[in-house]
Amino acid sequence: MANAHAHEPGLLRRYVFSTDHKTIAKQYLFTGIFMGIVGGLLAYVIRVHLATNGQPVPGFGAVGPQQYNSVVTMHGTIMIFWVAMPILLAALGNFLIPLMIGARDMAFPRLNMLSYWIFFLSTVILLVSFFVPGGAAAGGWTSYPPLAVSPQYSGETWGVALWLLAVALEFAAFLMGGINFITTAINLRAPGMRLFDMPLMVWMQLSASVIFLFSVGPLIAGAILLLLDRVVGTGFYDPARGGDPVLFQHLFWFFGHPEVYVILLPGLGAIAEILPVFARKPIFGYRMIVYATLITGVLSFLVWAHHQFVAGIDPRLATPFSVTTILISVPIAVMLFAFIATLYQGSISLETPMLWALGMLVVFLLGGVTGIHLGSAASDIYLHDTYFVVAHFHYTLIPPVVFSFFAAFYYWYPKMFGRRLNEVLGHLHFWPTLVFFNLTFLPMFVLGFAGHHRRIANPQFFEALRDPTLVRMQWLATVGAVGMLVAQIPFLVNLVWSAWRGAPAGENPWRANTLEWTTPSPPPHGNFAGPPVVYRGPYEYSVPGRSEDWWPQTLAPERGAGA
Amino acid sequence: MTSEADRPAASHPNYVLIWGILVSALLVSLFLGYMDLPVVAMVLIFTIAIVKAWLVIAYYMHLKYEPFFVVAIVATGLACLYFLFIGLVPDIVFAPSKGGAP
Amino acid sequence: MSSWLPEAASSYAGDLDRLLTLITIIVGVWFLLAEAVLIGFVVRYRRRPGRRAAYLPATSLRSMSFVLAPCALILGFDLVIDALSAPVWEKVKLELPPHDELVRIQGEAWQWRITYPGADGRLDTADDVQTLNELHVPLEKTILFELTARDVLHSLWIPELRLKQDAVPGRSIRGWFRATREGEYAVVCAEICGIAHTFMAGKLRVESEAEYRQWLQSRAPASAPAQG
Amino acid sequence: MESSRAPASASGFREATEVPTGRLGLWWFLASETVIFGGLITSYVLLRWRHPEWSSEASHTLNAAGGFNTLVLLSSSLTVVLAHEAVAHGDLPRAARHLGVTLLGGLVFLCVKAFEYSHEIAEGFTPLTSLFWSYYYGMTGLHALHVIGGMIAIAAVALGVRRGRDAQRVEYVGLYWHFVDVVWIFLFPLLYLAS
Repeated sequence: MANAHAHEPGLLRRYVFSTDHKTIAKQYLFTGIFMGIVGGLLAYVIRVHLATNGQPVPGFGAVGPQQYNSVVTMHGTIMIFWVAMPILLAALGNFLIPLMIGARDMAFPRLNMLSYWIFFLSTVILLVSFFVPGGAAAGGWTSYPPLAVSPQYSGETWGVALWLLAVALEFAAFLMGGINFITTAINLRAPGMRLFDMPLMVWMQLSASVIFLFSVGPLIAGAILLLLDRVVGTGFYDPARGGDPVLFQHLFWFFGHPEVYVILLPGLGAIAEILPVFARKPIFGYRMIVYATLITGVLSFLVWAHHQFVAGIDPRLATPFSVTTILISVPIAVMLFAFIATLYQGSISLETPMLWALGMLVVFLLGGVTGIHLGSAASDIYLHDTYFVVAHFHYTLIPPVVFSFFAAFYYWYPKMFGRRLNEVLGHLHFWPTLVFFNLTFLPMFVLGFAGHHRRIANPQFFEALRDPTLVRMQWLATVGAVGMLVAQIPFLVNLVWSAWRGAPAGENPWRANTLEWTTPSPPPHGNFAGPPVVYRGPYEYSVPGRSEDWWPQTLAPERGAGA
Repeated sequence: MTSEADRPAASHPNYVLIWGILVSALLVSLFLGYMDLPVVAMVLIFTIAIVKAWLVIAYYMHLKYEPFFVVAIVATGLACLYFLFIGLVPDIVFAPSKGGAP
Repeated sequence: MSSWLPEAASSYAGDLDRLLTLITIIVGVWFLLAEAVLIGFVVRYRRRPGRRAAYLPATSLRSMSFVLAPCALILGFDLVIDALSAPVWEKVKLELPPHDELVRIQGEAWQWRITYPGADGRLDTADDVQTLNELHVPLEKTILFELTARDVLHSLWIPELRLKQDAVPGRSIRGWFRATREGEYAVVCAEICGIAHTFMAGKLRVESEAEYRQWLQSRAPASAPAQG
Repeated sequence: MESSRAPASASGFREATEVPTGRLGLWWFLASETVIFGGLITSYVLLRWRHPEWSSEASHTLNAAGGFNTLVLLSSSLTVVLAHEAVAHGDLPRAARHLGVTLLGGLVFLCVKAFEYSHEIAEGFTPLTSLFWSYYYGMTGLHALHVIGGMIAIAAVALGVRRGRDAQRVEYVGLYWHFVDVVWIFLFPLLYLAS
């Protein structure tokens, strides 16, 4: 297997400043997992603070009201921008897109390397902002002005400026990554691979990158204006000088809602790859899912104001946005039902990747349906900014970020690291996480219906919230949160133990059809010896007339045999 | 080095001629700027701006000779801005009421 | 589910609770159906030796209808929910019925400043009554409020009245409610507004007309002009 | 199963569509820049519509200087497309010269801009004077940064072309420069003529 590069790159070149998409994927992966631990610890602080009614949190100390706002803000910011996007979009996308379409590497390898290091710089700036005087940003992960630009009320000094700088750099990194993903998927497909022969994971990464690219622009403009307001003192969002705080809300949510589909779609892509392999059955309605993804992408640009029904926008705007928001549940339902239909008459084996994938579907359904409560404008009057919203977006974000990611991680770990993860530890990781996740967030629906508003440091201050049932719900949620964190320990053990002691993976441990399983594990630099030639779609499982129940894309059709 | 073979022969419009059109359009809009017909001048000025932009994009950037999906990239960007503009007009331009204590 | 909602104390609370219950039922049924089918398939089609999976790629429209038909039903239910939700939204947020009392509520960094027009019925006059965090309204009267904010975003949130409206600096947003049950209710801020956002809590007192007039009288400024 | 049609590009990648990978990537980059400048211009237009009184403030912008700058950018668009044409005919030295003239155009643009800023600040219109001036300095400032970025890119490509390397980059840096020119084509009437 002639290595394309004659010279062997030095250690620094191969591991730190590498332009190999697989190494960059691992860099994003480990940064994302590290930030996931940081975000998880912040969640621990929030939950224990709320359950013990403001007692000092063991391991963190007392949490004042300003600190609480800062911890909540940074928990949200880190989990969405520094965990969800790196691990789902950058890690899986970088590793899988070239391998799945038969390319040697990304279209612009140096740009890809630059994107990680700009992302790394943004991570450093964000972590530094915890320790600057005045603490980190404290205006909510949405950092609405005027609070974001008035330190006298938010209590921070350098926090928001650093936060804006870190988020702007992170956007720049993901724009570079996005351009790489789109150009690679469009232009570097192996001979014979038409667009409709691409695995759904590539379709989802492509759509997510396109949606991100087109939605982030106005927010970058808005964030520049917000940074100028905060640092220079201009009045872009200051009503006294003619500005309008609602303008930033619009610019933010024009990006915000497409952003949650940027996070969801790669999660659904992982599910679309895993279900057929473990049910040994073609995905149900490949083209239907592709069209549903494209419709979801377009609709996601028409729904943003459902975050602002009661935020002071013109009430007449609410009805059209309420209709489009509820309509977007249809293409998502098409995809979810297609995944469920894939299991019909399948031959399902419940190894860890499949467990996580099915867990994602089971949990995400509740997230999807509770979106209707918030999508219909009238019921949003009551539920907006309550714990119902907190429960809803955790039920729609954690399934892709945790469940789909772990499904993808357990599924592609053998290909990435050449060894298999331990199944027992995998099951030991899945079941407690599923149980404790539901224990954490189901009570929040009850809190939401009771009218418990969000982002408050001590709910017991309010007489109505001292109701014993509500206090018990907060306590249950905390037990769930701590349990969910502890349930990640088997994963970390598995991650480290299998890297050295896991069973060798071989080229195709799961007997799957897609191109990445035709390369050695881990694939060498340059992935394929010569460009692989593709003869069929990626989901030809249990084809009648074939002895084996799978049919790799690169296997030439034998003349005469029942091709 | 990508050869020009994959570009249709008519891809060499007379660049200097187009430059001439652009400059004259600029002079017209400058002249309109000094007239004090507020509405008419504005409509004409922005039409000229769009024409100038189209000339640069179509001929200088060769978008006219690109396949459809490249044109679609630019069009999608403009469509997103159009959605944003339409969604914001009732709320930012005609804010429900600008009263209230300062 | 409706047992978790606080007691309804305003005229449109009933509409909102019915809508919430109806959405929960429609959505709940679909949720349980989907979960049942999903878990049913997983249990029913576990891998058994000798039994191969079926080759059902569903490329034809007929086979896709196995999924598209239920989704068309979902589209129908979505339109029903839209049709149910729109009139409630118009009633609560768009229509402004003729009001009996007028009050201006201003969210400030961590308190609600409430201004009553006083005897002459007009705001910004000498006899205005101004209180902090104390909103008194007569029972069964339509109250029109002008909501604004002085510094940062706040959100007027009275769970029992099912009333929530963000206060935006630079905008004076008008809304209405009619209290239908006497009692004291918390008036909290639902939009993060800084350090003491969690301590921002006012009190709404719904009382009879007489008690309301008497309270208003007791707070009328003797002669001092209403400040700011 | 069609065989690969387009020739493999310089970096040994096979192109599935007839658009070279570099140009396709650049068009996506220009799309992301379009929505960034577009977001800024949309906000400005919305507020301009809301505050008709801004047109009196806008009359203090120097139409002549703005007009001249538009002429400079249009001409530098011409020279950069001539550079691309020179590359198509294989005449790299001529392409390098055209790129040099384009750089000169960028420099003139920045000098006129600097003069305008100093003139306006001398008359007391700073970014903090009013919201119109904040937008004026914000938009023209961000555009000027993109002009500087473009000039750095053109200089780098010109050096490479003079040594006969990476001539296809002339087209890519030309496309970016045309984009900067198109943004100015819209900024000019919005900020200068609309008064």
